[in-house]
Amino acid sequence: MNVNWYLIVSSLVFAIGAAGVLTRRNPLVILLCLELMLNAANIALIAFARMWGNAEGQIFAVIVMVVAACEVCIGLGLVVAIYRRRLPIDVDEIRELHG
Amino acid sequence: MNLSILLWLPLAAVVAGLILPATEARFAALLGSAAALVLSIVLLFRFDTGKPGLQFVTNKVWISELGIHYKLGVDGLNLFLILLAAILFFAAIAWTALRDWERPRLFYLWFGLAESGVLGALMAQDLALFVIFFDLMLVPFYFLGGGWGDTPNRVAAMVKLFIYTLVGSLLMLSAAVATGVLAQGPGQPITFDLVQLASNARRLPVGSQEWIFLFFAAAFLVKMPAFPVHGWMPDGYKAMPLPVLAVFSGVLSKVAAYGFLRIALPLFPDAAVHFQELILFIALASILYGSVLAFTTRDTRLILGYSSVAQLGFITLGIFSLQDTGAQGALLQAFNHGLVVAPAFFIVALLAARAGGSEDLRDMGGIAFRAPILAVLFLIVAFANLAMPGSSNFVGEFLILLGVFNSKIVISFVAFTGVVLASVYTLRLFIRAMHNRVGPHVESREISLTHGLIVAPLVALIVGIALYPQLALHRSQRSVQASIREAKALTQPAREAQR
Amino acid sequence: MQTSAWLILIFPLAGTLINAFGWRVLPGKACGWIGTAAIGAAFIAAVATFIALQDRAEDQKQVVFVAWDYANTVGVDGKISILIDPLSIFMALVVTGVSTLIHLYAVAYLWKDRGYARFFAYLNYFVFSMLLLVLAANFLLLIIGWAFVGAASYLLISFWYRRTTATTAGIKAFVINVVGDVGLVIGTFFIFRHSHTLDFLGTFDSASRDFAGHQGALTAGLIFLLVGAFAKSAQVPLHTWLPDAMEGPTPVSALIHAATMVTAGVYLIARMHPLFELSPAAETVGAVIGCVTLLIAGTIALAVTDLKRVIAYSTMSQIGYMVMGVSAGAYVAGLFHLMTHAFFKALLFMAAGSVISAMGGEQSMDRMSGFRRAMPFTFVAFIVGGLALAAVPPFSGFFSKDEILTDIGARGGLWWILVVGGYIGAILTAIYTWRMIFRTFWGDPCPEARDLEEGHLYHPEAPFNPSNGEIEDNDVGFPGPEHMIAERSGEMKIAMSVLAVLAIIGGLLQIPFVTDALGHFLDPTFADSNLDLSPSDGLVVVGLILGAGLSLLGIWIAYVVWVKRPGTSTAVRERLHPLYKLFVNKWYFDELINAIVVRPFAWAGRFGQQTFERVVVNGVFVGGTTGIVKAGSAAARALQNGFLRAYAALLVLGLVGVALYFLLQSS
Amino acid sequence: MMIAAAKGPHIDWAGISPLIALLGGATIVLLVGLLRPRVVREVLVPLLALAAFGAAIGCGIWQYGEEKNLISDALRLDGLTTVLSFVFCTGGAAAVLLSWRAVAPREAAHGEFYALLLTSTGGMWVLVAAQNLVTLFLGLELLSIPLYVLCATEMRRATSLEAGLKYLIIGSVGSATFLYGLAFLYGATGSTDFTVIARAVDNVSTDTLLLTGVALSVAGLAFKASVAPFHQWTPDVYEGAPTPITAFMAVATKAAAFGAFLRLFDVALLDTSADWAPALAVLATITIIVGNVGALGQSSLKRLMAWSSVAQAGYMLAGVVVATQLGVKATVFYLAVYLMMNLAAFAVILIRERETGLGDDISSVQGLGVQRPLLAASMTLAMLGLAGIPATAGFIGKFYLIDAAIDGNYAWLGVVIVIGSMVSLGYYLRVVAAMWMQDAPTPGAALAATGRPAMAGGSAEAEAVVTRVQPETWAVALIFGAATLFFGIVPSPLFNLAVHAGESLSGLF
Repeated sequence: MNVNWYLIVSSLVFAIGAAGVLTRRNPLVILLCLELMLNAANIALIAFARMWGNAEGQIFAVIVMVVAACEVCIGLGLVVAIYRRRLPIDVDEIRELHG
Repeated sequence: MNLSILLWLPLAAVVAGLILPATEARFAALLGSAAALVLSIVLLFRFDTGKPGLQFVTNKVWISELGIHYKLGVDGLNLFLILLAAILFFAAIAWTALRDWERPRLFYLWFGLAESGVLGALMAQDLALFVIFFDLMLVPFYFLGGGWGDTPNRVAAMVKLFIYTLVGSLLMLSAAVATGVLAQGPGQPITFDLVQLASNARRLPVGSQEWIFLFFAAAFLVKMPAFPVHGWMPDGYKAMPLPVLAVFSGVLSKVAAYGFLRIALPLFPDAAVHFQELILFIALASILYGSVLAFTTRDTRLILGYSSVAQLGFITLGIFSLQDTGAQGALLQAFNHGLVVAPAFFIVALLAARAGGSEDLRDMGGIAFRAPILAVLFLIVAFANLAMPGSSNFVGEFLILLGVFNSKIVISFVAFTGVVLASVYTLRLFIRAMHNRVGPHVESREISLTHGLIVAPLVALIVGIALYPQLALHRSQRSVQASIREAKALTQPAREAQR
Repeated sequence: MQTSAWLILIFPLAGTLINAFGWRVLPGKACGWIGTAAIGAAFIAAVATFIALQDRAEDQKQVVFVAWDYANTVGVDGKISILIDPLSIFMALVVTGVSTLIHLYAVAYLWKDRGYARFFAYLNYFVFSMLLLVLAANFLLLIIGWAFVGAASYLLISFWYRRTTATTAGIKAFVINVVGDVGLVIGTFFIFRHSHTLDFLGTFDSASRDFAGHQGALTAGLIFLLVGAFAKSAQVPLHTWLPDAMEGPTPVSALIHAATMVTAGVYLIARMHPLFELSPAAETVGAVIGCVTLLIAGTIALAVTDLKRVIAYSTMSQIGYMVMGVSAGAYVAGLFHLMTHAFFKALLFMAAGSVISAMGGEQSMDRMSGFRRAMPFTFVAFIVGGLALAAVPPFSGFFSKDEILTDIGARGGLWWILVVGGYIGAILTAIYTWRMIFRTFWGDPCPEARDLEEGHLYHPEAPFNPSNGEIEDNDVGFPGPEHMIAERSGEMKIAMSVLAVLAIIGGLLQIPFVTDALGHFLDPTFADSNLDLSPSDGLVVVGLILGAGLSLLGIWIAYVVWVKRPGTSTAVRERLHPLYKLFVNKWYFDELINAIVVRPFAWAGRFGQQTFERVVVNGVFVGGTTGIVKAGSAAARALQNGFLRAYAALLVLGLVGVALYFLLQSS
Repeated sequence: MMIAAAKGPHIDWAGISPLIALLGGATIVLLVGLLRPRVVREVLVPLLALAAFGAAIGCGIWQYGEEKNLISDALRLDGLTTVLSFVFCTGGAAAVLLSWRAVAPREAAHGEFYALLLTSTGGMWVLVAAQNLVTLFLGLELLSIPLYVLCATEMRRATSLEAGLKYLIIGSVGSATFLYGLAFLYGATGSTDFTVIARAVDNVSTDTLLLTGVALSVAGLAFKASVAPFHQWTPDVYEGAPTPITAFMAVATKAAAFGAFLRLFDVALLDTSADWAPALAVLATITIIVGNVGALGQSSLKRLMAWSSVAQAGYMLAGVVVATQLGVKATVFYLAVYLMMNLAAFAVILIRERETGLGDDISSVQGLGVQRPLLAASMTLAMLGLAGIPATAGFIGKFYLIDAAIDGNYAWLGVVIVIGSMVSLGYYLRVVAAMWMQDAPTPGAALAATGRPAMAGGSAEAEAVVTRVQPETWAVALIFGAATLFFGIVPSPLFNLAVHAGESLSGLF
């Protein structure tokens, strides 16, 4: 079977995720877009695993899911902390550090 | 005798001085530099003129992985420069010891470090070691100038000086590493030992030899300073305390000139010949520009500063005449100029003290009448500085110009105008400070005994070496010839063709 | 002989050091007497050496003594070595002899001046340097002595250093002398390049071989040597310092700027004669310049009114004779004139000094007149000097000048042009000399003269600088009430009378057909000379008669113009106004040099100071680089704007860039 | 057969003992942190954390010289791993000392704080030890995620949170890219094991898939090592994070990232070096320039250090570029040196934050030479060392890097390094000048002069200015300052470590 289609899909997903990170201002949405990027990688991994017919890619994918979950948790935690500090939930407003 | 002792003694003394009470710190520094002076004089007498190559060699592996050796040695090239450094540092420290400085321990710590750094750069016989000391010796002056300097903008000035001169030195660092790596033979370990490098350097492809040489030249020319890379000089000179300036101008610039003889010519002869004209023109420009500015500016420090630009121009000229006479004269001149410029700066300090703190020529004048001794000392220094025949400076200049005359006659003719201009600006300085009507705020005082005891011996040295320059020439001859042999050999056929 | 030879140098040096270190302790006139004694001793040593030399065989009369290696390295053989031969001894005798007398004069003349000890230290130092110059046995030492006399003359010219005029004159003299030194050095280089030795005798011996193929180098070298000689001997165009040098005390003018230092150039040419004879071109240059100088100086001397400057210009012109002579090969004649000139010119200066101090420091002849009765002694001295200078037989100047001209004449050909110039100069000499004498001593006495006749010596209440009239800012400068004149001081009288006698009888050494003492004595030095200038008897006779006639004519003209028909001079001045302007402005040499040398350098200096440093050295090199770096810094920090998404964007961009690079690699 | 498959791999407990020490330490600290007594939380917990770091180092020393694959080749214990583990464990220990009195652990409970520190260090160990794409990614994340939290631990300070968020988001983008790159590598070579990949690449070295993978993974690692143009998070996060954490990030994260660099590129992708070396060289140049010019004229010391760390990353990248053992040695050596200089500097910054009300503004160190000569001395040594002035370890390190660069036919990169150092003098000297050549400002005036309120270190509103001496911080400052000088004069011990690390990558020569 031809792996290219899977790759195209995954790269599309990756691009969409990246675009989301660049365009959206709400941290939560950005986190979601990050998920997209990671999962794009997962698609690629699974596809390659099929192509090579070995399990390593799939294992990799599983682990990635776990990691992704952790990342998002942290993200959410931070967002909450920011919210509790009455700071704007908008990455463009949060720019005291610059220069 | 062990050179390490001479090298580290000044530093050790001041470090020990850290435990002394602040008011006593100066004596530690004095002691250290005095001991160094004594040792260097011993060195002078123990030096065996007949023996070729290095003497009193200390050679230990320092960093084997990088092939850096802790190798010190003395030969005709650095013998007298070491002596010069020891003398000037002792004089300068003695001078500073006459007044109180804030944070004296630190002040003298830097002074001691400076002396050790300079001595190290002069003694080092390992390229990497030389580079290390060459950069290191600059650091104390940055702190001395920035911390205890005279002008309000001293920090900026010293930063400028430091970065400007280090630009050259860092380029030299990369060039030095390149030399070591590229000269490294297949299978054999990397080394920076100058003697081995001199034999390996033939392996360097001419192309890389040239950029390496240019980097070294940049380092040395900036440190001298030579026109047009003297931008750091005016501000830096104004900023530094005068005794510090005396050693800075007296010794550090000579280390640069020495670097040409010790490193650039023996290691990269092809490049040296290839860039001979270029360097000669820079030297020539330095002579003319320095002289002309020296007789225009009214700031006494800068008169001396620009005059040293010119003098260093002569020294470079001599080295790159690639003639025995020229190089020999250059080395002698390096010693002489150091010996002359230091007391000159001391005297400027005295003049400023008498002109109500101003170092402007217009505020001076007529001191000679009530300060005849000071006037005489100054007169001798002035005559030596303008290289009047009979002074050792003249012998130096004579040999330099003879060398240039034999290799590049036209350049030597232009250089002679520098000789005339030197007499103009030096006498101008002397007359405007000592003669004519008394300046508005001048109160003429005779030089005080303590100051006299520092300046007079230096002047006596000037007279002494003037009577018997052979003392230095005799000892340096062999090493100088060795250092320029390669390059000279390369120029010979060219000139035979001209004939 | 070796000891006595070295003693010639050591005594003056010792005098210098004693005076220099003892300046505070030595009482009264001690400094003066020490200085005089030192030079006297040197004279005796010279005489001793002279005698010792006379005992040697003809071919043994060139001896070199080496003290120690000076700069003996990499093929350069610089030694401290002196050459004793008739020429150097002759010079040493003249120098020490005249110097002794002038020291004696100065003992009184400078008495009570604030710089008494300093003066004698300097003066001894000068004599030492001069002797070093004439005794040097190699180029290096010659150059050293050469520069030392320059330095000494600088020190003595600006001796009254509170006067800006004095310091300016001093630096001018020094710098021009340095130009001379440079010429000397370059000349040495040219010669050394082929002779490979700095030693005189060594160079001369092998000269014909060394320069066989290098005529050009030799000529170039000699011409540069001549530059040195001209600068020292005040020949055109390097003469402008000499008139200003009159700022110095009168004994200085007498010693340095008349008798000794300025004749160094003549000595140099005589010393280098083996080389000059190999290069006719150089000879010609020397002779022509000498001739030109003697004419120009003569004309200027007609116009200027400053007493000492007149004598100074006459010195220039007389040295012109000497230079012309020795360049043309009339060595003995030239040196002979050097000696006689030393006598009568020193005498004239002393007399002038006496007059000037009688005027209380005033030097302008416009203010002087009628000192004839007031200062009989000085008057006589002046007359003697004047006659000698004007070359009236049988005074010394007559024979020496005459010999120069006839000898040159003997070379025939175009050299005759120079001889004619010489004779024109002779008339001028007579005229300006006696103009000076008539204006100073004839006519009805000026106030100062009248004071003197009434028996008290005029002196201004406040000491002032005669050249610009500004009041001295303290008691440095011309001594106040204690100043001396010849009439009143034994020392001055003795010195002057001795010189007067010498000026009269000095000629006896070389009287055509009668004596040839000097020529015979100097013969060993010039034995190797290939051209023998023995003018035919007829020529000599004609020359004698012509010379005597011309000088008497000149004196008569002067008498007519300035005594018999006063006002003629002004009439002439009106008639030939442009010429007068030219003369009185010294042919505009100062302005010329100022325009082509001094101004450009000063301009370059200002340009560098005000523009180049700022724009290039600090602007482009420092400011430029720092500017670039700062700009980069600004850019980097502008990108660092704190917008999270901007960071992400840049990240992705970088990503794309890297990816593109690799993809290009892959294809 | 099924049984055989299910049978877990053999585990060399000795080999992974350092990792166990770290993670086990984390667990213990976490649990102990739950205890009530104040002394336990404020004294015992940090001590335990220190102990854990000590244990990790100890295990490293025990395993020093071992060269073996662990857990069915997922990890590799060799010189590189051990030596770098020393580096970031030392960094961690120093961070513990610096946090002793800090606000951060008090706001996020002590247990968690130190546990996260230890976990992150564990992640670094995994990262440098990893020789499998999976473990590589795992290590990276295990390193990063706790750091995201640690950056935000001063929850009452907005900038701390901002730093955390920025780091999280940009970092996640970075790791996502990295992951994507790893996926491509796997796709191109069919294995996640470095040795297999290494064998695979040499015949597919111009394969698009592979090169894309390389590109993406370069970007990912470059991000962690804060190599331009992936550096932008660095200044903001360094400034916003609590100073102890900044110090930790500066020294430890960099060490880990370069460890991964070396392992991935000099083992797995060695045969494609012709492809990636020029790219990395260009990146290094850009980084050196951007970092140095960015640091000029910064008034916040932590920000200044951040930019300088960017520049330093550029220097170290040169060691990776040349793909020689010499390069590895030079990089490792520099990492060790860099640790000392940075810790000394950050310790001083921290002390001044607490002593003066000026935060990390440069004015906080003005007049330090008079007030605290020793501190000023070690700060000076750190600055001169970072600038590469002789007689400091920094000079030797730079010398070594240039040596490696020229030896690897990248002479021009060596020149770029020295040019970078020239520019860097511009800001390092500024700090030195402030310490020795300017007088201490009067607090009020200084506050007015420096715009931002004193927050960088302890949040001002929470805590009064600490004036009492802080022995542990002083110790860090002085020890590492002295070390900078000492190893500048006697560098041999460091060289032994570096050589040990370098020779463990046997593929190179």
